[in-house]
Amino acid sequence: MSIRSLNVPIDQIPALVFPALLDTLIMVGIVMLIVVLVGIPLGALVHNLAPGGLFENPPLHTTLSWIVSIGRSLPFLILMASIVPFTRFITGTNIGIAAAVVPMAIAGIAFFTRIVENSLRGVPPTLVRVAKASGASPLQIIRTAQLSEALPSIIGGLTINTIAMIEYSAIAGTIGAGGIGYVAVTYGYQRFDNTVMLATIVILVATVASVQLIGDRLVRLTTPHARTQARAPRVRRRETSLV
Amino acid sequence: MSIRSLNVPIDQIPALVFPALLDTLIMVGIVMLIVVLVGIPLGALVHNLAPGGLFENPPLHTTLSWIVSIGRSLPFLILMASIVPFTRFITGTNIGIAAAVVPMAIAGIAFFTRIVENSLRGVPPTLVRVAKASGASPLQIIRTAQLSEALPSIIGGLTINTIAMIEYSAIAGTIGAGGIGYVAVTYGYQRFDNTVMLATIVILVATVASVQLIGDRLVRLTTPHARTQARAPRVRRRETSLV
Amino acid sequence: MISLEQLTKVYGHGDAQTVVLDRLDFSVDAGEIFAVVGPSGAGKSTLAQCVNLLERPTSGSVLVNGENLSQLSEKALRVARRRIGTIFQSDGLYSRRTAAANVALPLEYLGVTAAETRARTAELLDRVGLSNKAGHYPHQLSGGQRQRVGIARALALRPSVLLSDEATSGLDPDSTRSIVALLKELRDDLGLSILFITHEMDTVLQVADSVARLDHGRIVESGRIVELLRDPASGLGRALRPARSHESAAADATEWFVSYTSAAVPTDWLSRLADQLGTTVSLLGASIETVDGATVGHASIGVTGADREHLIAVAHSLGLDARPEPAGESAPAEILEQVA
Amino acid sequence: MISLEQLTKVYGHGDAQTVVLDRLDFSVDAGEIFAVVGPSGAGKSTLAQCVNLLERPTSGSVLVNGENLSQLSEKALRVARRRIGTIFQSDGLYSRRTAAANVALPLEYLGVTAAETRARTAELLDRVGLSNKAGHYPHQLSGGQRQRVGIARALALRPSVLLSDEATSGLDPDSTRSIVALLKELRDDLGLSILFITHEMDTVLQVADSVARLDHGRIVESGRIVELLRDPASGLGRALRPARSHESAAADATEWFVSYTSAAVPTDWLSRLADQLGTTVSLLGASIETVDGATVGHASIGVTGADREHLIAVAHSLGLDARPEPAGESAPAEILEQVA
Amino acid sequence: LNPPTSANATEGATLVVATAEGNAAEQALVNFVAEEVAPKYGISVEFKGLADSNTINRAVSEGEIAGTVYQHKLWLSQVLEANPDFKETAAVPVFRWGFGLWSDKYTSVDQIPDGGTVSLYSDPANEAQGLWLLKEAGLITLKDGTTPGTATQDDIATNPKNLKFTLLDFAAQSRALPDLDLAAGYTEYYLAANIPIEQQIFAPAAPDDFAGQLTIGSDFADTENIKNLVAAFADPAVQEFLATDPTVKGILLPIDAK
Ligand SMILES: Nc1ncnc2c1ncn2[C@@H]1O[C@H](COP(=O)(O)OP(=O)(O)OP(=O)(O)O)[C@@H](O)[C@H]1O
Ligand SMILES: Nc1ncnc2c1ncn2[C@@H]1O[C@H](COP(=O)(O)OP(=O)(O)OP(=O)(O)O)[C@@H](O)[C@H]1O
Ligand SMILES: [Mg+2]
Ligand SMILES: [Mg+2]
Repeated sequence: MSIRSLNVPIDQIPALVFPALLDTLIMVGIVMLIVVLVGIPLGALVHNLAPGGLFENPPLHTTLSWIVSIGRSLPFLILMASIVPFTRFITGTNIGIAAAVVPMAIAGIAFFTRIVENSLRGVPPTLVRVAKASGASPLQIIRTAQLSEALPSIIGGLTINTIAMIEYSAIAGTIGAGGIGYVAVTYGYQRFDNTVMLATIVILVATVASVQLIGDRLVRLTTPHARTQARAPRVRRRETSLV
Repeated sequence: MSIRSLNVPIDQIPALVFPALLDTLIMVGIVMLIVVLVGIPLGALVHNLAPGGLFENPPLHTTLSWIVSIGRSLPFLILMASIVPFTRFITGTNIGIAAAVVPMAIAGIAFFTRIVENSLRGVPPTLVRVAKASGASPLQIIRTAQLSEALPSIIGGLTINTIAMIEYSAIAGTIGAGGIGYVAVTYGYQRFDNTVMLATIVILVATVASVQLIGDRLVRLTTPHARTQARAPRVRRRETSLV
Repeated sequence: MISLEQLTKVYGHGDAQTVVLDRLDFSVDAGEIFAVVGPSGAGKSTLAQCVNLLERPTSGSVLVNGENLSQLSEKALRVARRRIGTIFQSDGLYSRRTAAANVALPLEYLGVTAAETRARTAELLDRVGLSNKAGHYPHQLSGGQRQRVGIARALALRPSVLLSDEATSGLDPDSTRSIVALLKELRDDLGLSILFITHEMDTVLQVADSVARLDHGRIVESGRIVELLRDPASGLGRALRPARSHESAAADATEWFVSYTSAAVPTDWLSRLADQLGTTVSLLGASIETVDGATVGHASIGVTGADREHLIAVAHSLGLDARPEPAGESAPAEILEQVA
Repeated sequence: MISLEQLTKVYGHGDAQTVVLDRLDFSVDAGEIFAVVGPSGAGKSTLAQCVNLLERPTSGSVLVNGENLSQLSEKALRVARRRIGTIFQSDGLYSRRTAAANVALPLEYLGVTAAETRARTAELLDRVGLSNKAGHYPHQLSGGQRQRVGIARALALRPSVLLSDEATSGLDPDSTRSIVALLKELRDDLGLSILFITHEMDTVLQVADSVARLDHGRIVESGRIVELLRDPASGLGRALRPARSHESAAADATEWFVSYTSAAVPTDWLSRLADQLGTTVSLLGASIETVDGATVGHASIGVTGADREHLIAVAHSLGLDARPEPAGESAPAEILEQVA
Repeated sequence: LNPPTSANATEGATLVVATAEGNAAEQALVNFVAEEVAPKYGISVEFKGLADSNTINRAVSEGEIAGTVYQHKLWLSQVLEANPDFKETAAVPVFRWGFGLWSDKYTSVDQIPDGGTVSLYSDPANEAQGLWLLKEAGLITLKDGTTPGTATQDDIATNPKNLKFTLLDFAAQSRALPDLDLAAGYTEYYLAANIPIEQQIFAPAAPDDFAGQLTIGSDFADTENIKNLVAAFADPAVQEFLATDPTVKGILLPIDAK
């Protein structure tokens, strides 16, 4: 009996791994789009319902905070299983990328809501006062004084969140969504195929490190004092080389 | 054929669920202790090796950032498998709580490093200048100007991290560590035992919401302007009731 | 127009309770510049923040342009606040916006078109002398420049009421003069009421019609500038034009502190005084100027051998208040007292 | 002791390059209080930050107490900075520490015992008048109170050099006087060198031995206070004691601006002038005081029918500089100019 | 740091037998042996659930636990091939798993439409068993020489209905049945999911290769404890239990079931 035959030949690894990477990118991309679109307003809402917020309302805050906590409580597999009917209602199926996106988005939104909330807490209260004094509506305050000033921190949190979602996508693989993490688990881990394991690990590390790199750069770009600071030496170096 | 017989009888659920909850609390507690002890210095180091940091050193920063990214890249199952020899070296076993703590701590440290890094970025640069002008050593700057001022944000991140670790503990359950998340997955998810599923979900939600509540309260307690603000109305209400 | 009725603000609670504003009553008319001075911690900033309801008064009411702000709906309050410009003591700039974008903020909130916003922002920055810093971020601006961005922002919506909390405190005298001139011009053109909080007495003289001194949350003295300056019993008047240290009189002479109390002091009062007393009068120190066209001031003089009552009477006839100056009361002694 | 050699600081790069400090040379001796004034954005704060190397100078060197700071190791620099107190223009308080804990910060860094820290902190807070605010957090303090916490913190380590960037700018005159007295006392007791950045000319007169005017990163004028005040050609001297607006002379009289240029101006110069010219002299406005014991000042006078040359000569013999005052040059006109 | 001595070599020590914790039936079997059979052989046996198969095999090999019944020979040989440091032996076949083709939409294999979606389990051995089942049902043919335990999708010779394959985990597959045309899966996961046995539309007896084996650590095969453990699992009472006990009926089949 040939065990070797179970292992993926090296020359077929790219054909296995790259479509999976693409699946992951698509899955995580769609999920993060939804997460940002829903998580930012939700995070801002939770923050502003809390004591000291714009619409301070302790009972409503507690309720909403519990709902978010539920989204964060369930192990991802359980979350997926619990919302099977909902997922089928939304996407018409329970397998594949479309079906994976629903539970991932729910988990991601809950996560990102907390990230946004924590970032908004860091905005100096004076800026909200300035906005109020300038005649801003609550939505304008949230947009300009809170979200905009917290943007670098939110982007930093988004980076953390995106990487967590890449991990979730590996679990979502169990419902047939595929993805690079799933290939790592089924081919590399369950089939003991060390070549696939190594290949997927390398690709995962590269993907995560790239996301981190892009995130770090965006944080720098959205922080004026970091941006101006970082630009100076680069140019100075160029000048030196011209001389 | 009786399917019911496979399900856990209601009166046995507490005996199944509460020890599991205790396991989870122990596991996550130990992990978070390690995560905080290692993640805070590591996060501060990564932050201060970055451009604009105290020990600005781009090559070292890139290297360290990649290492942290590796810790965040691997699906948790794969991470657990990859570090088997290391886990055995540290704990002498590969199953049980002790063995689960090692990969969880590694994943948690990588996560928390990013959280700390993001929080430190939010500290106004002036405070570091003040510390320098006051004759602070780099360690003192990190402690008093960076970590201390970022504390509320770090605690907020710690809350997010702790809750993520509760989720990881469900996966770590696969190596015999048990825990409430694991009971939820094996009994609730794999055995379709809806009673157990519900019980574990309720307990998980309560646990997570409690962690969140404690975290929120600690954030408020460590933020002077939130603390003083929050205290006032409570007392005013008391005064009213006395009249 | 601003009017306060029994405005009270208490911070903290229980034992830690501090009454920061204590039943304040006053009003600032349309077109009036009302200065508020007072020691650090007197409650000046709190007062400003209560007027636009950024701090909720503990009791009492604030009427701005006739509206009781605390009775307005959230939305009406927002509209009312657009008629109130606020210059914050700490600049309060948005760190991720350029100087121009910070000034544009209230216009953006109001929904002004982009083109108009650009034009108005450029004009405002020009008025505060920052045209060349429009694209700078706050961390690239000096303290005074940041303060001026805050001033421009407060004026963006052409408010009818301006709350100016230490607007000129970080500014050099030339910049201060130009900001003062700008405010006066707006007052004249738009009938702006200005609550002008400052600790710079010189600036009060330059800009204000009236002034109040706040101390421990109470107005301890207030009035029109010239009247206060002409009242030798007024502490606030003395504070506005403090006596400086001066030369001592010759050994045989006595020192007198003479202050202008009427509009009719002749410019040759020194020689008239000498003539009428039949003695020599020497000028040891002086501070005499016109404020809003009225001459005010005081001088320290040395007089040899004149009769006390006679001197006071003659000075009085010249529109002056004269009182003997004990050596111990001169300015340097005051400084030492403050420190002890 | 501070001494700067060709200190230059450039912000930005390429087209956006701004020379903020341009080859500055000066020194502040031990026990000297050296004031720096200048328009907003002149580079004053940048100068202070370069002296303690919080900003790296682009070129040139800074010597503090004889050490070239930019050549020190990280550790030696830290030790050197402990001898340099810095008062920041923006207070820079730690939001999570009480006033007392903020003041204690440098002591904590140095490793002073808890008991000693407590004692010294209490003493410092008392010196700046904040004993009763020790337990307050920065957001519970007024602007001036925060500023004073910053001052106390800068003095915590009994530095030998103090960089004071607008330390008194947010303070009322009484607080300012007491801070000035405190600084002078420390100067006398400890031989403190102080670089005192301010825009308040009054405070310069109160506190400084010398003063320099910084503009566009260059020192355009500097000198000892009294000398500048006695030099009628000195712009800085005029800026320190600006001429205020004054009454107009009678129709038949001409207006003259007379300033003290020597130590020997007789106190009865007005009557002597009238006597020697044989005409009447009226006093239109005046500002005469003693600074550091020396009498300085200027006065606007109205003189009827005196010969121009003769008047100048007589004034000169009395230690005064006299020049005719064109109506158009009085202070209010200057204001309008600034605005245009 | 390794445990100095294994319980396997310690007289009177409790012998831990692990299975995948998700399999309640296997747990019931081990518990039966522990309670009813082990005392006869003078040993004490305890059940432990570990969800991850790798962890179980590693623990067996190193003597952390005494044995496991969760795998068949084919799986074990794969494991050993991939982990040369593992030392394990299949000691005795114990049971067969109930394994069949399931459908929510169709009542016989013939009705499966052209291009239908078929789910196999995502681990290789179960994927192979699924392919074998499809071959038995006449839906596909496998290339010559393909052994039932190692077949992969690459071994499919013909696929006349152009079936599409989706790999899913055990519990996910039963949950996804409404979204599938056909699934090859274990009876236990379907019964647990409240899917009626009628939806199992094809279930022939599996070949011997797929019998669940008691697997032990090779290094400990000669210890008294392990010898007794193997004997306990070989006891006829075990087969009797499998044939009659309602807890495992239909899920775990006696070794000679047809
Ligand atoms: N990071 C920076 N990038 C570019 N320009 C800067 C930066 N920091 C300061 N500047 C510019 O340098 C000049 C000097 O600033 P500085 O703060 O030293 O002025 P200052 O004399 O202290 O003014 P003020 O009296 O208003 O406090 C200003 O024009 C400012 O815009
Ligand atoms: N949140 C607060 N809790 C307790 N006390 C406060 C709070 N905010 C301000 N205070 C106190 O109220 C008093 C008035 O503060 P305010 O800022 O109005 O003073 P100010 O007159 O503007 O002083 P300055 O001239 O120094 O700016 C101060 O003594 C301050 O300590
Ligand atoms: Mg104030
Ligand atoms: Mg400055």
